[in-house]
Amino acid sequence: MSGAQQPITPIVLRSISQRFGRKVVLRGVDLELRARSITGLVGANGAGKTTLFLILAGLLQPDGGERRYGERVVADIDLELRARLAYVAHAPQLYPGLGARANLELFAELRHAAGLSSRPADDVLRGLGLPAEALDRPVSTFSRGMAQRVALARAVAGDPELLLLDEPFTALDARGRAQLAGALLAERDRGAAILLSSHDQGTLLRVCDRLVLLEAGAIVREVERGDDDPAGFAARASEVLGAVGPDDHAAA
Amino acid sequence: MKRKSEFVVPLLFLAAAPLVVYSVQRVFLHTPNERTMGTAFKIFFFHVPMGWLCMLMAVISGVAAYVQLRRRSRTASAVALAAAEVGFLGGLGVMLTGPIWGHATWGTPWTGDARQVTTALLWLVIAAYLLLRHFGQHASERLAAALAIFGAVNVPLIYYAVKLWKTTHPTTGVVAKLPPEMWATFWPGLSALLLVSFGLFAIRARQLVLAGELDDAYVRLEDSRA
Amino acid sequence: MLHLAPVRLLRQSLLLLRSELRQELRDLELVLTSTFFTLVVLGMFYLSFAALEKKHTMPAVPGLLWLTVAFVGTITLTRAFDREREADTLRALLAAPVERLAIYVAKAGSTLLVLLVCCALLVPGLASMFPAGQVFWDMPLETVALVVLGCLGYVAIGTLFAAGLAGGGGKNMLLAVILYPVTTPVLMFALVTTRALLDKNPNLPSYLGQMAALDVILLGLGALLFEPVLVGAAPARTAQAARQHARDRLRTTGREEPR
Amino acid sequence: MTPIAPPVLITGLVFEAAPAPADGGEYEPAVGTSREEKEILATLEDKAAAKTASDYQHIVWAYGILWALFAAYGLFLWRRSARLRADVDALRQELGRSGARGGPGA
Repeated sequence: MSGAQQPITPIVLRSISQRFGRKVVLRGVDLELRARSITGLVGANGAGKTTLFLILAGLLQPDGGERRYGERVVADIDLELRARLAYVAHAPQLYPGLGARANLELFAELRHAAGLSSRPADDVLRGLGLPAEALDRPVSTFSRGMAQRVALARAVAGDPELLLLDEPFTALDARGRAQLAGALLAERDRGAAILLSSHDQGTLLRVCDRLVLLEAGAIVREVERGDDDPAGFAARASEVLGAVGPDDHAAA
Repeated sequence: MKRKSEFVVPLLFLAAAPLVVYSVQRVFLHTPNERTMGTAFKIFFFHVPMGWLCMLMAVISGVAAYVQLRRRSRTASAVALAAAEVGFLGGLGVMLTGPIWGHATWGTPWTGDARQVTTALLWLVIAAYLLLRHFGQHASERLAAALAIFGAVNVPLIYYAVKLWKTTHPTTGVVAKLPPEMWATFWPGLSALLLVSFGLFAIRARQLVLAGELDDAYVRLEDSRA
Repeated sequence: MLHLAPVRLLRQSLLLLRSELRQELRDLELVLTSTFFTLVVLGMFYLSFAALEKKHTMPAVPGLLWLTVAFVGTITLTRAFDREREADTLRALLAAPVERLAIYVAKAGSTLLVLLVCCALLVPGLASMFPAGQVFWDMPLETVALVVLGCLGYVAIGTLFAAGLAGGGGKNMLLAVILYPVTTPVLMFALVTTRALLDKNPNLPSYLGQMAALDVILLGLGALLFEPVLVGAAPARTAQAARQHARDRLRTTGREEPR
Repeated sequence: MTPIAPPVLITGLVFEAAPAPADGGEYEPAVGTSREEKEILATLEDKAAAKTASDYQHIVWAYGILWALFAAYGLFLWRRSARLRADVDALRQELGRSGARGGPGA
C-alpha cells in the first residue's frame, strides 16, 4: 500500500528489445521519462514508435530489457500502475454508439469501482474545447479531431503521472492543435511525464522539453531544451526533425 | 560444441531398431489370432499405441504451451509445436487405421462411436493449432498456446465420453482383458513406436530451437553492422 | 485507496456488462442479427426435416438444437469482437485500470444473454416443430437448466478465443477454424444431456451436474488464460529481474528500519 | 472347388436318398465324419481362408499407411533440416563477408 504513494516517475527503459522472428522492431532502447517534462518521439513510420507506446502502456510484453516505474522494476504493468498512466492511441478507442460524456463516464465509473478518483467528465471535456451541445451526441458523428479531444479528455481525467500520446495531433486544425498543446502544457505543469509522438514539427518544437529520434528501432539522437539557450535547442531540434525526412510527414 | 541432446536422438533410434524388428516378428509370427476378430486384430498392436501417442503428445503440447504462455519460453514454444506435429501424425494414423480395422472386424469403416468421434475431435484441435501456428501472425502464437492447452484438456474428456456413450467400440475393457501373450506383443510394439516418435519429436523440437537461434544470429549480425 | 481485487472485479464486471447491454439496447444489432439467423435456420430445418417420423426426430432434435447454438454463437462472437476491433476499444479497456478478468466476464455475460435470447426462440420452435420436442414443454425447468449450462460452456471458451483473435490483430477467418473444434466437447456433453432429457432418462440430474462441472472447468480455464493470451507474460528473465529487485528493495528497507 | 452341388443346400433330402446304392458298392461312407460335417467344414474353411486373406489385405493396408506416414514425416523433417542447413551456410557466408570487411566476424 505504501508503494501507491511513491511516484511512478521517472520511468526508465533499459535496453528494451522487441522482435518478431527476424524482424527487429526495437533494439536496445534506453529512455528516461521524467516528471514535469514532455518528451517528443519522432521517427519514420515503422520505426517502432507505436510498439514503444504499447510496451510503456503494458499492452505488450517486450522480449527483453527492463522497465522501471519510479522505484519499481516492473514485469507486468499491473492495475495499480495502469491507474496512474494513460494511453491515447492512434485510433481514438471510443465506443462509437455512446456520447462523449457517456464514454468518459464509463471509464470514470470503472475507476471509481476500483477505488480511484477521476475528474468530472464535463469539466475535462469543456476544458479541451468540446462544445456543450456535443457532449451527448454519439461519438460516431464526431469528426476525427473531436474524437481525438474526447480521447485525450478521457486520458487526463484520471490525473495520470504518465501520459502516452501516439499521434494526438492528427486531423486537428491549427486552432485544435493549439488547444491540445495548451492542455499538454497544463498536464506537464501539473507534474505529469508525457511521451508524445507526432509528425507536426511546429507543435513539437513548441511544447517539447526533449526530442528523441527513433530510427529502425533504436534511439539514435536526443536533444534537450536547456534553460539558457532556446535558439540552440530550436536549431538542434530542427536537425533531428529533418532527419525523419519529409516523405513521412505526407504519409502520416 | 556438442550438446547432450545430440546423442539422445541416435540413442532413441538405436534402441528402437531391434524393438521394431522384434515387435513385427512377434505380431505376425508369434501371436495367436484373436478369436472373434480374426487376423485383423493384428492391426490393434499399432492402432492403439498410435492413439495413446496422439493423446500423450497432445498433453505434452498443452503443458509446454502453458509454460510458453506463462514464462515466454521459446524452447517451450518449440516443444509445443513439435509435440503437436507428432501428435497430429499419431492421430492421423489412428484415424486411417481405425476404419481399416473396423472394416475388417465389423464390416463398416466408421462406427461413429464416442471414442472415434472424440479422437477425431482431438485431432481436429491439434490440426487447428497447427493451422494457427502456421498462418496466424506473431500475436496469435499466444492464442495458439491456449488452443494447445484446450487440446490437452480434451484428453480426459475423450476417456470420459466413452463412459458416457456406451457403444459398440471396444472400450478400455477389451485392452484390459487381453491374454498375457497379447500383452507381451503389445508392449514391445508400443515401446518401439514411442521411441521412434520421441526421436522424431526431439529432432523437430531441436530444429525449431535452432531456427530460433538462427534468427537471433541474423539479428545480432544486423545489429553489429548497424 | 485501491479496493480489494474481488470487489474491483465484481463492480467492474457489472459496470462493463451494463455498458455492453446499454450499447446493445441502443441499436440491438447483435440481438437482431442473431435472432434473425436463428429464425432462418429454424425455417431451413422445417423445410428439410418436417417430414421426419417421430422416432427419427428423437435423435435429430438435440443435434439441431446445438448445431444452431454453435452457428449462432460463432456469428455473435465474431460480430461482438469485430465491433471492439473497429474502434480498438478492447485496447482502451486493457490499458485502463480495469481488472482484465472483468472484461472477460462482461463479454462472456453479454454474449451469453444474446445466445439465450436466441434459444428462447429456438427451443420453442423445435418443440412445436417436432413431436420429440414436446418434452421441452413438459419439463421447462430442466430445459432451461440444460440450455443455460450448454450456452455458458460455449461462451466460456468462445469469448477467450474471439477476444484473443480480436486483440492480436489476427485473421477473423481463423475464428471459425478454432471455435468449432474447441467447443465441440461442450456441445457433445450438451447433446448427450439433451438426449437424456428427451428420453426422460432418470439420470438427467447427474448429466446436468456433469455439464455444470464442465462449465466450471471451462470458465476457470478461460479466466486463467484470458490475460496471458491478450497481453502476454513477461519473459522469464525479466520476471526474475523484477522479483530480484523487489527482494533487494525489501532487504534494504528492512535494514534501514531498525536504525 | 469342392463339389458342393445344389442339393447340398437341402441336405436333409440328399441324405435321405443317399443310403440307396448298396448294390453298386462304389460308395462307402467314411467312418467318424459324416459327409454333412465334412461339407460344412469345407465351407467354413473356405470362409475362414477368405477372411484371413481379406484380413491380411487389411493388415497390409494398415501397416503400409502407418509406415508411409512416418516416412512422409521423416521426409518433411529432412527437408526442414536441409533448409536450415542452407540458412546456416548463408549466415556463415554473410559473416565471412563482414569479416573480410573488418566487421565483428574478424
